[in-house]
Amino acid sequence: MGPEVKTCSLTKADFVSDQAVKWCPGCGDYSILSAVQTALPQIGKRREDIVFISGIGCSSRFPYYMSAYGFHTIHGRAAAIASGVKLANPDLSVWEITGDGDALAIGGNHLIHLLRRNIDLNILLFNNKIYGLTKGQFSPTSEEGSITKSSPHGTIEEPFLPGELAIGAKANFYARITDSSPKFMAEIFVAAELHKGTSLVEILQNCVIFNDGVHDAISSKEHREENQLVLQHGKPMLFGKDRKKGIRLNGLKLESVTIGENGIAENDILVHDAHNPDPTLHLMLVRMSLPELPVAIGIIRNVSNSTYEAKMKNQIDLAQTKSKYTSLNDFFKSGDVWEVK
Amino acid sequence: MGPEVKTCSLTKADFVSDQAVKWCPGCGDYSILSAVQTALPQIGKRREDIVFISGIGCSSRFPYYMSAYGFHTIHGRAAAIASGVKLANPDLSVWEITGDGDALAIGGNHLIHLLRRNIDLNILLFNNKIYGLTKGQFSPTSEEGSITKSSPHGTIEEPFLPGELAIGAKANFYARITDSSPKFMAEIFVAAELHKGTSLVEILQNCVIFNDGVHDAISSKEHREENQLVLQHGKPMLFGKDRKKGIRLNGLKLESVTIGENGIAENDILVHDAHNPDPTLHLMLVRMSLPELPVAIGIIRNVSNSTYEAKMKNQIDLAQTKSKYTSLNDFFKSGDVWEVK
Amino acid sequence: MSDSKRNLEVEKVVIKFAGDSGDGMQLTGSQFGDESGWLGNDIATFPDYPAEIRAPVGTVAGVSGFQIHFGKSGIHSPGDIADVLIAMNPAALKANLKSIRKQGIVITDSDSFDQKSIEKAEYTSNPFEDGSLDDYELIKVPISSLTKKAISSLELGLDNKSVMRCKNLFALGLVNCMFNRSLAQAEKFISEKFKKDAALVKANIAALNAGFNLAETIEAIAFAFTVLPASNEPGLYRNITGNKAVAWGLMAAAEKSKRKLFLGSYPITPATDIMQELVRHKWSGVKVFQAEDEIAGICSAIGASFAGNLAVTTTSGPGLALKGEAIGLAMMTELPLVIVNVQRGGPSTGLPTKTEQSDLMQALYGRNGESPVVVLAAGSPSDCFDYAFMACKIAMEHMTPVILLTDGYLGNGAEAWKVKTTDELPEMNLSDVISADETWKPYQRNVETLARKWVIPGMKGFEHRIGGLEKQDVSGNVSHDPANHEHMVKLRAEKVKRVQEFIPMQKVKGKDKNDLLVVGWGGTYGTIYGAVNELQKEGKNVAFAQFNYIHPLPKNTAEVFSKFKRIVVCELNLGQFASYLRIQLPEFKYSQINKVQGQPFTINELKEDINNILSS
Amino acid sequence: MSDSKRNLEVEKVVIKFAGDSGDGMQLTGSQFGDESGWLGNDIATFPDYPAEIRAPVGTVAGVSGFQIHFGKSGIHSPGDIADVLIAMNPAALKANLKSIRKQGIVITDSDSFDQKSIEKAEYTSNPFEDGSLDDYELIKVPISSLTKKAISSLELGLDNKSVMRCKNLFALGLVNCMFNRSLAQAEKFISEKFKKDAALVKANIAALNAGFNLAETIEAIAFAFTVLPASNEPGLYRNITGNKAVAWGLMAAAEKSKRKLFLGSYPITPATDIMQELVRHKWSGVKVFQAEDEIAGICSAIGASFAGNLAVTTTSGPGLALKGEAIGLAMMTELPLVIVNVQRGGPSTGLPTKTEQSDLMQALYGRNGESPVVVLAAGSPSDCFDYAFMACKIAMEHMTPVILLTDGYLGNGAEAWKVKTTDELPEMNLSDVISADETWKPYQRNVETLARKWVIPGMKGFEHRIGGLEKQDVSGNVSHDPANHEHMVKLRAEKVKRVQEFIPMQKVKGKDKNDLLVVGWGGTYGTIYGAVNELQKEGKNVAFAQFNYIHPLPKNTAEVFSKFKRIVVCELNLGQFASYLRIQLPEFKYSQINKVQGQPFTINELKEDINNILSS
Ligand SMILES: Cc1ncc(C[n+]2csc(CCOP(=O)(O)OP(=O)(O)O)c2C)c(N)n1
Ligand SMILES: Cc1ncc(C[n+]2csc(CCOP(=O)(O)OP(=O)(O)O)c2C)c(N)n1
Ligand code: SF4
Ligand code: SF4
Ligand SMILES: [Mg+2]
Ligand SMILES: [Mg+2]
Repeated sequence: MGPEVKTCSLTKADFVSDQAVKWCPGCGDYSILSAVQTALPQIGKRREDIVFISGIGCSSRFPYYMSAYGFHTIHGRAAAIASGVKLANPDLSVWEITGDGDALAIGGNHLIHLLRRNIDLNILLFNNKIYGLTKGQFSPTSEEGSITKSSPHGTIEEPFLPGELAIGAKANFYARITDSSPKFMAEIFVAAELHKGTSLVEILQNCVIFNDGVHDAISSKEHREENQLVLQHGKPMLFGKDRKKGIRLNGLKLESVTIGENGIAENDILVHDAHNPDPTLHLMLVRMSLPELPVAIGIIRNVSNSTYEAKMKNQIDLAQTKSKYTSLNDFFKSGDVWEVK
Repeated sequence: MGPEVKTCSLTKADFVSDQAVKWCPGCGDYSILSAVQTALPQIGKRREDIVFISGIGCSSRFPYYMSAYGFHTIHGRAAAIASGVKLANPDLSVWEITGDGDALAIGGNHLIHLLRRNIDLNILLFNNKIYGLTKGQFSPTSEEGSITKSSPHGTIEEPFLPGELAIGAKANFYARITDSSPKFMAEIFVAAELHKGTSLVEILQNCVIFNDGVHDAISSKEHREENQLVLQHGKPMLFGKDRKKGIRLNGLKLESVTIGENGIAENDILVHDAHNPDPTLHLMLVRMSLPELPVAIGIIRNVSNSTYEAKMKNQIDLAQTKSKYTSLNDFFKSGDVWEVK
Repeated sequence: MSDSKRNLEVEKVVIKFAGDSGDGMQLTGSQFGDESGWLGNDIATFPDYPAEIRAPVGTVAGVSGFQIHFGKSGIHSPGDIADVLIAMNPAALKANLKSIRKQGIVITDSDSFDQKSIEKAEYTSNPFEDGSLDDYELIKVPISSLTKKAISSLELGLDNKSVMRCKNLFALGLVNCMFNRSLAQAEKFISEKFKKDAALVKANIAALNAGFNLAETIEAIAFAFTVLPASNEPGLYRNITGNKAVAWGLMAAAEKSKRKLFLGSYPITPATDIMQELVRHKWSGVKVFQAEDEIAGICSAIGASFAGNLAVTTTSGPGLALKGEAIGLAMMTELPLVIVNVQRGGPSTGLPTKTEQSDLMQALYGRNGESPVVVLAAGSPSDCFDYAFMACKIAMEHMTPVILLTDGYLGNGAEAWKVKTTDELPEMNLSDVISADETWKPYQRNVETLARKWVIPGMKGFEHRIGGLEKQDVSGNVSHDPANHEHMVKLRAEKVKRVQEFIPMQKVKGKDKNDLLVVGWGGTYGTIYGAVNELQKEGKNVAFAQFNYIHPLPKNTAEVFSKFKRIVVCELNLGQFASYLRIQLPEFKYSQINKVQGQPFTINELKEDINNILSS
Repeated sequence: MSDSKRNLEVEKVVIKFAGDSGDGMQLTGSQFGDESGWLGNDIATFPDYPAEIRAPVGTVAGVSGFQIHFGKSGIHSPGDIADVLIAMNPAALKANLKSIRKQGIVITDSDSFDQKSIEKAEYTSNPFEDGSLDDYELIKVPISSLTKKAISSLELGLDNKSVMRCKNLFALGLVNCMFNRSLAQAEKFISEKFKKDAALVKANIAALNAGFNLAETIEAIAFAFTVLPASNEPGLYRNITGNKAVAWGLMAAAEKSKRKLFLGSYPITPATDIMQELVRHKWSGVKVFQAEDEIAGICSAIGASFAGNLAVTTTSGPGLALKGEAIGLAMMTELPLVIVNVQRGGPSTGLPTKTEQSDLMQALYGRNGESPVVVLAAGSPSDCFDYAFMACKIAMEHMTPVILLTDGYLGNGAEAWKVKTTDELPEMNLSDVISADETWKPYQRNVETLARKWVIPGMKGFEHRIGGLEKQDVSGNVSHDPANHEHMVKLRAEKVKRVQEFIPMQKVKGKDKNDLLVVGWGGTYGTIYGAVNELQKEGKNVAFAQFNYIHPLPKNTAEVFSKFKRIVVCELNLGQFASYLRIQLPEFKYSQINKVQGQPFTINELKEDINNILSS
């Protein structure tokens, strides 16, 4: 992959702030931070035109570590605040940093509304399936049955699948990646920035303290090849050690098949079309789960649509062209006024 | 249709309260009220065991008109309050009454979390695609471009499709009906109550004052037959005046075909399976839209799953069976205590 | 701020019913007049028959009207200019519009505005579309069809003509609701009038109730009062409602400060009009974001402020409750933000269409921690323009959230506004706030205002991070240091207090050394002033201090208070400003006059209460 | 409520580092001791070497420990019982657990708790699993692997053994953060000690910082203080933290009232523990609902209350801000509801792990409209049990929301609690509230309490509707009537005021006629009492009034105040209770002693401030 991008003279080091990074040693957040710092020089924006907005959570400390404009706001509201930043100044590159609790528990409503509005923001959702900062309660993505500080008997809730919720909320860009693939992460971040409209990137992130290894079956070195289906637009959906396994559509179900077995040939394998406006297949990909199927990784959906801020600008421009007033003073004096002498 | 239900000796009139109904003459809310009053005697619950919880909006005045327990709460929070009612007393039949603004704007987060938790409530979502009570601003379901009090230049937001959002949030029961089919509405309400878990019923409701006729292409007498695909579990998806038209699956697309034309026979037509846990086809049905396709009406998804309150009860029962304490006094004295003499 | 002498016309309403001769307007009007009389009002009425005996249906010549002027007292004429017009067809509108006050309410039967009727009324264009009603509060109600629907469900077997004859009662019901009247008298009248025909009684009562319920359901609000302009101050005038004046004041502040205006808001009665007014003026460049809820409304504004816009959120009581946490964030990050709260009857959902002053404590203290913000309150509809402007000015010059309190009475009330030009408005001194040099630090402060600088994304070399955690003085880095925390808590308080140095001194109307000082704040201005004025004319030793700067109070407040033997605080709540004064200036004793009825004070009741205090 | 004489041990902490002989505990401990000294503390230390010279690694006999007792003053011994234990392996835990205070903090290197090491320490079962640590605040940190990770990223080329030798510095960093210390001294010490080996300096500093940052990141909180039980009051005792005591008090109220307990909550520091404690006791029937946010937390509780459960929500400052609108609904619908707010350092996100008393105004006034609720405040960890119980009792007997204020200091602080049996607790008189007869109306009231009845779904024949709109007196129907509104506003205020008749009179510690009355409220009880006690012993004319009933105040408050020449209000904010007293009892003058540092008062600083007032 690796889309064509403008480059500028900044380097990764230019995006490192002077603040000591304060996550637990081994936390997945480190590699995400590094991947973002790697990606930024590739998007060709100047540091002063980049803004990181976060809510509250371990992940939400992220802005402090970036040498760019940053705002560590309040729990759950990053999406709304970032929306305001972008509408105020559409020239900025705006990144929302959020956790599974921040974005999907208290902030769920802002997230779904942001997605349908399609404001051109990049959302990085650090999904460690736990509330890290408050020391280990279950989150809306914790698997049913999870034993956590607030569920000593196991949770009794069906979790959200972030991609499924997002597409249900009209998301145009959704990608899923793991914190263990630094290069691929950076690539996806660049693609998210290039996509005009809201881009949601879910990062399967490890919390070494409260939920260690929760994504191991997907992101660990040993399982990665067999358990990840890495999607690339226009490419067949192949996976496994020798890339002999693939995904086939059987009626309305996806199944995992092996090329060469049972008469399966490469052209039986689905070719990924991230640009298809119809979300049906994207949703099927989002829902694939172990052990029957590998987990879909990469850009699952990437559809072009006009952005909220562009439409807002159009209306304002049009109103200004058609306006009979050239100043407020004009306007105040217009219509029904009378003179007292 | 008409599922088998317990009946009790109550009649429709028993559910009419002594309060004057205060909606605009001709408002769609009247027929919904009447349909609920028709349905309730069929569910076999006593009046004192039925509770209506609403938020704020025209639709949310509903509880006042029902002779049952009722709570007209605050804007957007009916889902959370109703959840508390049901968890406190799972024997009650709890109905949440809400509007498109109440449920999907300010209340969006509570709605999606309620759906994934699958608490056994019935949600009646009065979708008039407008904020009625506050006199006509656009809502999260208003079509893009809608001219309203708050969008004199037309809205610039992609609306939610409530069914799509709901299924993205793990809804197990979703039905869509129109305010112009009283008998059918009552049937669906009964089915919603029979479904164990959260049941979301979206009612396409007409606001005569601020959004008159917005659903006419679907719900009006003249268009109904051609433009509605009325779904029945286990029945083929037929529609149109002579029920000669039907829905066929072509790859991953639904298409409208005519039986007898181009070699189409009745068994080319899809048969509705509301009980399929896989939501793929349900979502395709939810998304069907005019003019290419008719609009799906009826119970689109109806899947069985254990409820939150049942799982909560199980955990409590188990804890009680296993507990070493028979009373608080026991407990307070257990463990590390010491005596001062 | 507008301090000129005024011609007060408080608590008097002129309402006109107009329609075709066959529409029963005389009956409706006289019934409404009678009700007014029964309720103890002073009234004057004027029936306005068509000149021609048999003018064609639907023509201007055929319009029949009935005008009622009512009020608590002192009504001497049916009124020159009406505040409310009920127009049952286009001709009625055409015939009467010229004698309706600008910003007055025009209720029309929208069903009657078909092409044919519009032409019959000799309109060349549809008045709903050609902008000719822009200056009125237009309420379009499909009265005919709603009347029909209300009656048809009763299945009385009446013919269409009889049904249509009931639509005047629909109109009567609607107006009754707007003026807070019960339908008992009207129902009695109907039962009496149609006693021979039970079906007609039922039909008319159904129409009456349908109209009443409609008004309640759609939260139709009667405007509050009218203040006529001072005849002695020359200039250009226009009528303006408080909500519109807020919107215009915000626009003026944006132009004056050369900042883009951003509004993040969620609809709520009675504040929605501000958003609806602003969104009409995209030509001015304003960005209006209708958010998914109040929290997103304020948070989007905080984001816009961080990015350099003049950011505003508008709401009413329950919405302000939801914004508390976010106001704390804006306070902590010291970002400029204007929060307009149009108070309504509380608590909880309360009385959404009524007025009250009961959000003061919430505005001052409704947040966690020590979280001071500036609080202002407008005193009249046209004041709303000036205080909205000032709220923006203070927010940006002092880098602080500012809460502007108005109320339903001000927001929906209209008065004549002496048109301002932007040149007359105070300058905004933002050059210091929005510039930075190498020595800059995120929490470095202006020595006079203690404001930090408004360094925004896009400014090269000043990249920095802010947030809601406690910050180190000057650097703005996160700090858990105990002494720094106390220092910052006091610094934020002091910064708000410093606003005192930049606002006008508190004035007193009347002798500034006297027996009794009547204190009021915000929207009760007109009535209290009227009452004190009358008392002064009667020779009573009273003066009046109207507070618009609430937090901080004007610097000389203690000095002003010290000149009076007694102080009485009048407000539409249980005594919130009095409580606040007891906190701020505990050295004085305060008496209270309170009313919590969802209604403004009346001059008479105030005079009575003040007289009681004077003679006690 | 627990009024017995107490042995106060405030502001003194005993901390013990323990590990294998090779783990460097002596060095860590003495460094921490030195830092304490540098910071001006009084200290006493006790190095606790292994008895055997070469005991096998990992055995109890090989454990090396270092105990430090530090405090502002008056430290005379290294302490008998430790408040905090850092155990680097199972043997260190085994050897020291018996001398750790119950509810004390136990920090372990969880990496070292493998099967083999557990056996070496002669444990028969895994102490993490067998419940033997249930009575401690256990913090499991994988110290070894985190140290390794922190250092390995530096690529210093150190061998594994050298890396592992740094883990004591990780522990030191962690503890330094918990006690609010900067790392400067420790870093200096490391640089000095390893000055010959730059790699070791880097490695040790990295470990030190990693430990510090971990503690900050996971919001590890040092307990606040310890109060030992009165030795003269016989009975059964146990240690309890304030948060646990709240949970148990709620459970007791549920059992006593025979109502099911429902908690709707969302995690937030420092209140989360209450939820986490309750959810462990499903055996008691409690229903714990971890909601999607604070609003859903309180709203689910309101629903549960409507359906007849004893409903509670727990939170801290920013969460309380979010709950304002819903509290208004509970107040308007007059449903019982308990809101526990564990105050933390504000404003905004502020200082989440620190303590403060700055949510008082928010609790009293943080809602739209006139919206009175009952406000209580607990004074000590064990008090939390009693006031949680009382909050439930008042909520249900008076049909009102009750806000219980505690704070981080109380919530995480522990003290000995004299175990209560449910028989000793006050009765709950709910029989009147939960019954109804034919004459029943939804807003009919008990003549004494003014409480309406708690008629719940399931009760046949009493179906009714409530809501947030203003209601007609008695019937509870929606009403826009002006006079009714004022009547209801006053009635709701009066209902809350009536609670005065059911709570204890305000007491004074010391002579009830005196020179200076020191007033405190909530969690500062222990310290203020300690300071006043010492002053009294020194012969000063001071007395102390501790307020736990905030709104309404005890009936005799004015009378109590009137006996003193001067009143000084001490609190951890800028003067919120003082402000409230100025509103409630404006006839008195109040001085203030305030501290806003995220820290409790110390006895010495209070004594000094009070002495200053006495001599002024
Ligand atoms: C209004 C409010 N409610 C609750 C909290 C407490 N809180 C802070 S972060 C958090 C959840 C963190 O989880 P997540 O978003 O998944 O982030 P992580 O720490 O796992 O990266 C909670 C509950 C808060 N700070 N503010
Ligand atoms: C906290 C709060 N915010 C806003 C409002 C104002 N408000 C009342 S109902 C409503 C929207 C109503 O729309 P909808 O839910 O679609 O119901 P409808 O009236 O159309 O039936 C709004 C914005 C309020 N009452 N409370
Ligand atoms: S608690 Fe978990 S998510 Fe938070 S910094 Fe530590 S490892 Fe990362
Ligand atoms: S405004 Fe619309 S939704 Fe509301 S009652 Fe009237 S017709 Fe119905
Ligand atoms: Mg998380
Ligand atoms: Mg609606």
